[in-house]
Amino acid sequence: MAYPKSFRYTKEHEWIEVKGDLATIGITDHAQHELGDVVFVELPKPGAKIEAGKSFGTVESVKAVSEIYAPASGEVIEANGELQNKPETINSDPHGAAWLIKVRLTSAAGISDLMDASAYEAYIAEKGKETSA
Amino acid sequence: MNEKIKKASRHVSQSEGLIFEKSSPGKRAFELPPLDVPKAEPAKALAAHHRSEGVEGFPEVSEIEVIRHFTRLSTWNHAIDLGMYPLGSCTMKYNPRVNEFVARLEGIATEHPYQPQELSQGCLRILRLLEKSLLEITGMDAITLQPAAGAQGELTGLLLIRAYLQKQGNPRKKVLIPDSAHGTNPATAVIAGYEVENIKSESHGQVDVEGLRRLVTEDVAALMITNPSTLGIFEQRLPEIAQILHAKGAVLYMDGANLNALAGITRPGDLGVDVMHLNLHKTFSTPHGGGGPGAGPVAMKKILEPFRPVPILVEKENGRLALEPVRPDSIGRVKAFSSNFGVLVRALAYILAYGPGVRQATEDAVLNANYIRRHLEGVYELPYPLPSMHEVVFSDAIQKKNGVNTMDIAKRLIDYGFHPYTTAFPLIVPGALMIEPTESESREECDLFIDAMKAIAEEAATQPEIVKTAPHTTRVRRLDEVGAARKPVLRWKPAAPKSTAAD
Amino acid sequence: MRYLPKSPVERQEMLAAIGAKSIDELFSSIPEKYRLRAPLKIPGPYSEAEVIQYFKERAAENAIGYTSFLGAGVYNHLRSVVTDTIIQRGEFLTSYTPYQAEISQGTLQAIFEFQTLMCQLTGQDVANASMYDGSTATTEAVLMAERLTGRQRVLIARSVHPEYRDVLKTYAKNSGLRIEEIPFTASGTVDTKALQGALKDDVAAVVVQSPNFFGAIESYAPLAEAAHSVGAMFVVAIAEGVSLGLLKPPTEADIVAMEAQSFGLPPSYGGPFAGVIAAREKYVRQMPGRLAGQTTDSEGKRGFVLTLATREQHIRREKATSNICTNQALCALAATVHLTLLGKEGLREMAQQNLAKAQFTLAEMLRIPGVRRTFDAPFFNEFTVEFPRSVKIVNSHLLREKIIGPLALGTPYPELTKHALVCVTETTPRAEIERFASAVKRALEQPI
Amino acid sequence: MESSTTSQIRALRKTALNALHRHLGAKMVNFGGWDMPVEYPSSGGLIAEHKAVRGSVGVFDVSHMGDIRIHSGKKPGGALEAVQHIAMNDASKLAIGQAQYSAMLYPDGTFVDDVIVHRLGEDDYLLVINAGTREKDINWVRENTKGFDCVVEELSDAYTQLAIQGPRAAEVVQKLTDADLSGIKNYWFTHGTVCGLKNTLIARTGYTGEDGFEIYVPSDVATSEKVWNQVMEAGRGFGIIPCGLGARNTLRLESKMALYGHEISDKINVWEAGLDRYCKMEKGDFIGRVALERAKAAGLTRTLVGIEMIDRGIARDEYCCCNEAGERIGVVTSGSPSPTLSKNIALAYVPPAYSALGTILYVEIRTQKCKAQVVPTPFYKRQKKAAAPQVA
Repeated sequence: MAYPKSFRYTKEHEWIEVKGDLATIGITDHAQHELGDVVFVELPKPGAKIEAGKSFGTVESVKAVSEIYAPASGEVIEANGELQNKPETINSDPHGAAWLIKVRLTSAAGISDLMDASAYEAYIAEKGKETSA
Repeated sequence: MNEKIKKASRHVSQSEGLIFEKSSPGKRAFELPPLDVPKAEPAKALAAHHRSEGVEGFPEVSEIEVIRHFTRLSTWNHAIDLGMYPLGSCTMKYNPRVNEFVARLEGIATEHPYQPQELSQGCLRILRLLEKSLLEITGMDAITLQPAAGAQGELTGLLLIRAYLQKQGNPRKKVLIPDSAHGTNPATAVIAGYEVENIKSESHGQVDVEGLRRLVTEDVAALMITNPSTLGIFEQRLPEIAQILHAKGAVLYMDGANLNALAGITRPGDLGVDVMHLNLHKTFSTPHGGGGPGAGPVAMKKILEPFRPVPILVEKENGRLALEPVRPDSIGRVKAFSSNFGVLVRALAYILAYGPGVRQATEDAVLNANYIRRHLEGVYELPYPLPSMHEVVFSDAIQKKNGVNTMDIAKRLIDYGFHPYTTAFPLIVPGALMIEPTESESREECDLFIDAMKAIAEEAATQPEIVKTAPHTTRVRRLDEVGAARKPVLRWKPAAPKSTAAD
Repeated sequence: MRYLPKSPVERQEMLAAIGAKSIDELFSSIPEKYRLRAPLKIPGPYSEAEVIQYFKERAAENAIGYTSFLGAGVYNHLRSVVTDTIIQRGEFLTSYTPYQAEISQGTLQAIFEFQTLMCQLTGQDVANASMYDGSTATTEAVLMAERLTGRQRVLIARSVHPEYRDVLKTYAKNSGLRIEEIPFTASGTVDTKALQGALKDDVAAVVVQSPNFFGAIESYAPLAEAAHSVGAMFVVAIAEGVSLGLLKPPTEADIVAMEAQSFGLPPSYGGPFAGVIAAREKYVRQMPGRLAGQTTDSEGKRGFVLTLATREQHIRREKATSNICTNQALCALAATVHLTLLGKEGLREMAQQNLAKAQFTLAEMLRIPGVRRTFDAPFFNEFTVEFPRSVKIVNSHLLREKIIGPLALGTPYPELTKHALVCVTETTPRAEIERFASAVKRALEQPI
Repeated sequence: MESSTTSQIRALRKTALNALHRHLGAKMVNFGGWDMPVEYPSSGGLIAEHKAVRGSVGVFDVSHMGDIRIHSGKKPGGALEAVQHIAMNDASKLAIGQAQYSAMLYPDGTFVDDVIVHRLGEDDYLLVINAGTREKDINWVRENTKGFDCVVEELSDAYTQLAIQGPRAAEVVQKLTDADLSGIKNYWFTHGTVCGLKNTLIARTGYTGEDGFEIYVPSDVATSEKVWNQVMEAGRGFGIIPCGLGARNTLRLESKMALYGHEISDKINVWEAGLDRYCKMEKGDFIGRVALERAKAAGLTRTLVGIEMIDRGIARDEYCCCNEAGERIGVVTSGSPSPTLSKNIALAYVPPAYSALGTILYVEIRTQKCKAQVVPTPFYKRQKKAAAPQVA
């Protein structure tokens, strides 16, 4: 699956798309792949504050739980309720329908330091080598 | 070779529904003797609390149906009684039947925890003898038999440590736990109010003593160590590790899950351990029963004795025994009533049957593990080559090349009539095969197991599909765990009547 | 040794195969100086006959031949031999936790049936595969409420079993939970006024037991309402499950913690029993312990697996909902078989007999001069009475007549020194009840 | 081995050595339309021939085997693409001078035929196919390589193919050639002068589970008989004897090598046949791949196992296998007494539930149900690291 150019990516495999002071956050195709079939997602409620680098939720497969780390700081304005009933969307459309939360950013600081699509692809390719080695 | 591979069992596949699906109003499987006092009027006696109908949905079946139902279900289980059950770190040994018999004796099973202690001396003397025996086996000074299982024993142990440090003014913050530890260790530490700091094993899978030296500060309350480790390897520098902790006023906790490798050979107390729990359903043969009941006594050194949970078993004048409910420094109660007494009875029956001969059981357990290791080394990769004690851990590295992983091999083992070994644990071994035969396996059974493992390795190399799609002989094939977790169905519900389906 | 399937020759041959000269070589990793030389000083080895002999002798030192009027969380009910026959089948007795679903379907389906029975009994949506006992189940229910509300203040009725409260306090000590106790009224039930006074929006849970420790039946509705009014969880503990054959289930509760000992498990001097946690479906992901779920296999056949395992210690480690691993599976199976035998009618009839005997016993007691009923709330098979003199003295007289008298409430409740908790079940014959009554009468007539 | 399928519509086909076989007093049979020696009573018959190959050396006339050459047209790589498309193993892994066991599949993942693919040169491959399926195979290859830039020619009749098999085979063949055979690993080949014939293909391949060579010489009767006689001469010191298709069958059976129409056919797919390791799903698309993906997901319904008779009796092709309950659950594909093991062995298809080693089965032999058990295969494995490819 292609990694949208308009996104920025974290080393923990979250993506963030910024439009003005609003941002949408999700996990990458690589992440969902590593995780396997997603069975449950735990997300913050609207109004909750999230802090860059801190965990704001979890994604669960049958035998693993992964924390989701905030790529930036802000206030949650919407959480993707669809995922409660259809967690599998995260496997099928991680960069689209399976966005996790929309936030109003308190500061854009740090976002520019995140990886762009090509840097991220290089990054996971590199990781791939390590693990197979 | 083929002469030896005699064992291949297939699981009975009788179809059997849920008991609720057999229910029909008016059937009875149990009748009470007639009431010999005037009938009460529930509606009057209980007023608003009265439930006039019986429990909605409760089954109504006959006795033979109950017997058949559960007997059929039983045939879908593998069990120690059917064959080797080499689950690593679970010590699936023979459960002697006399233990079941004595636990059900009148005067043992029938006793009420609140009956007068002068009428409970038999129970108390059983507890006393078990205490003494376990202390002798562990080399400790004091013990509590109260915890209901290993995990609760762990909690009790950590609460003892906390109380002890508290008494000295500072409960401290951290508990150190090796990355090879059982999941209960970190979970327990948190409930006891400690932060968990994981410590890496060194290249041979042992605790990195030099690294530990650096980690042990005034903040560290204890190290929780499993010995032999979950790799089945004895922690050779345990006494030194104890010194490092003691030097900083910290305490050494030992997870006794693997005591089956040590009983009668060496004693944790002598090795410098300050407190440990024992899993009576592992080393001391009380039945696992599909996941309990267990018992998790905690043995300790003098320094921790004052903090033991109440009630405390004490000897009074002229040899009478008593349970004392109050102790100033006690951590309190961890379970209602004295203990899982029935489990303790079985454990003592096991100890009495062996006596000092328990050493022979340990030797046989270690002999079996090493025999299996010797024959499967090379066929399966051995990630940590240090000497094995009661269990041996291989990895699926060789089979991975053909896309066959430890779970596939485990499932194929079922087709050969064995229960799988423990898969994917310890976490420090990718694709682990954790094999613990216990002393209860004859050489013949070990050989059958070895042959099966070799046959599977061969299949993995030449026709992996047959392994990857295993098991083929069970009532059900691989189950959809994803579906089960996404839309949990956790109870039976009667089918909705057609009529309501419309609206 | 009869449990060890090896001959000396086989041991030698196996050592040879390994390439070890002696068995000691296999223990070479244990430093020499730490290896035991002398044999352990423990009794044995005993033959099977000797083992049985030992325990028969101990049994003889216990209360065989006495009639007991004790309950207080451990009840003596009829048990069918069928239950014991089933749970002694090796396939149930000697199997492990059903992690390998394909060869554990028997255990898994039985757990699923247990969960269903517990839901039906308690009027809740989901129940787990068992906890250690009623006391730890109650504690885990409170911890669950703490996770759900994010609050740390807990209000528990003093009429909840004293030992349940003790266990809760032990666990609470280091988890930052603050436990406060709510008094009981003259009728023996929770003091609603006191409760309302204590309720604030920092309360995680309100915990009551019903029938409570005094045998008194609580009214759930007002308590639930009060708890919910401040967003607290309403937790109901049940120590005597048989009562549910006749009593309305705690449907108002958010979490129910139950002791299943009454369902086919012998008193066994206090254990092993089986705890239960049942709750509303929406709270399932905060539930501790194992859960069996229904699913299908690759061929579409119905099967069962342990599910939602990510809550548990072996996956979530320090973030787990509880540290429980081994639970009380075999006891839960016994309860499943027992309740299946009883069925709808059997359970109701058993409950009715308990009620009838308790009513009869109370009447008998009240005919004794000086004996008064302590509380007037409705009760099931336990009630409290006040004697004109210390219960301990009365009981010591009863013992001479091979009767184990009612529980003296003085220790847990100093204000109730002369009060006793009387329990009768369907197993207490009328004749024994009458003998008990007259023995009490005589005891009270005795000069001190 | 009697193949009644081909009734005498046209005259039986003969190899260049047919007269010689008859002269040696061979017992001849119709095998897939070919008049072939099944055994040579003069040299002791099937058992003796079988033992010769296991113990020393024997020679087979396998000229009835078919040969298809595929090489590139203008565009380089066309031949490889074609081979990759029609055969399931990964030919791109072949070095020049190397061969591999492979198979051509129908779109539904069942077998057209199994083949040995030799890489003769840069863009040059030789596929050795079965006799009984020659026409079918060549048509299939022509049909399905159309889209590729390659040239397909049938060379079947151009060669007399002799198989010299057995632990001493190398020594025998070495006497006849200048090529250094010690340098040729199993499933590799070279070209050298053999019996004075330049540039002869010498392959270290076979169908017996023993070490051995297959040589390809011009198919005129004179040359063929000359080479045959020189081979016999060179092998005399080793007790070489001519071997027929009877021994060839018992040899391949002991080594669990598939025979078309028996273990593999257009009714059986790769997974069922247990040929997983010669099927390279990861190499990209090839005929049958899609169906195999699906079959994989669906799971196995039957699998090929080796069985050994416990009761007396020989399990023959097409006999039924039953379980304890007496239900028919599988069928025997090949069966015979094993001269090497002196046991009655067979290969059979059974549901995976009955595949575990040691499983007890019952073979319906006429009216009786004879007890047998699943045993490890191959029944016979030669004492050598690099074993010939087997149907696992």
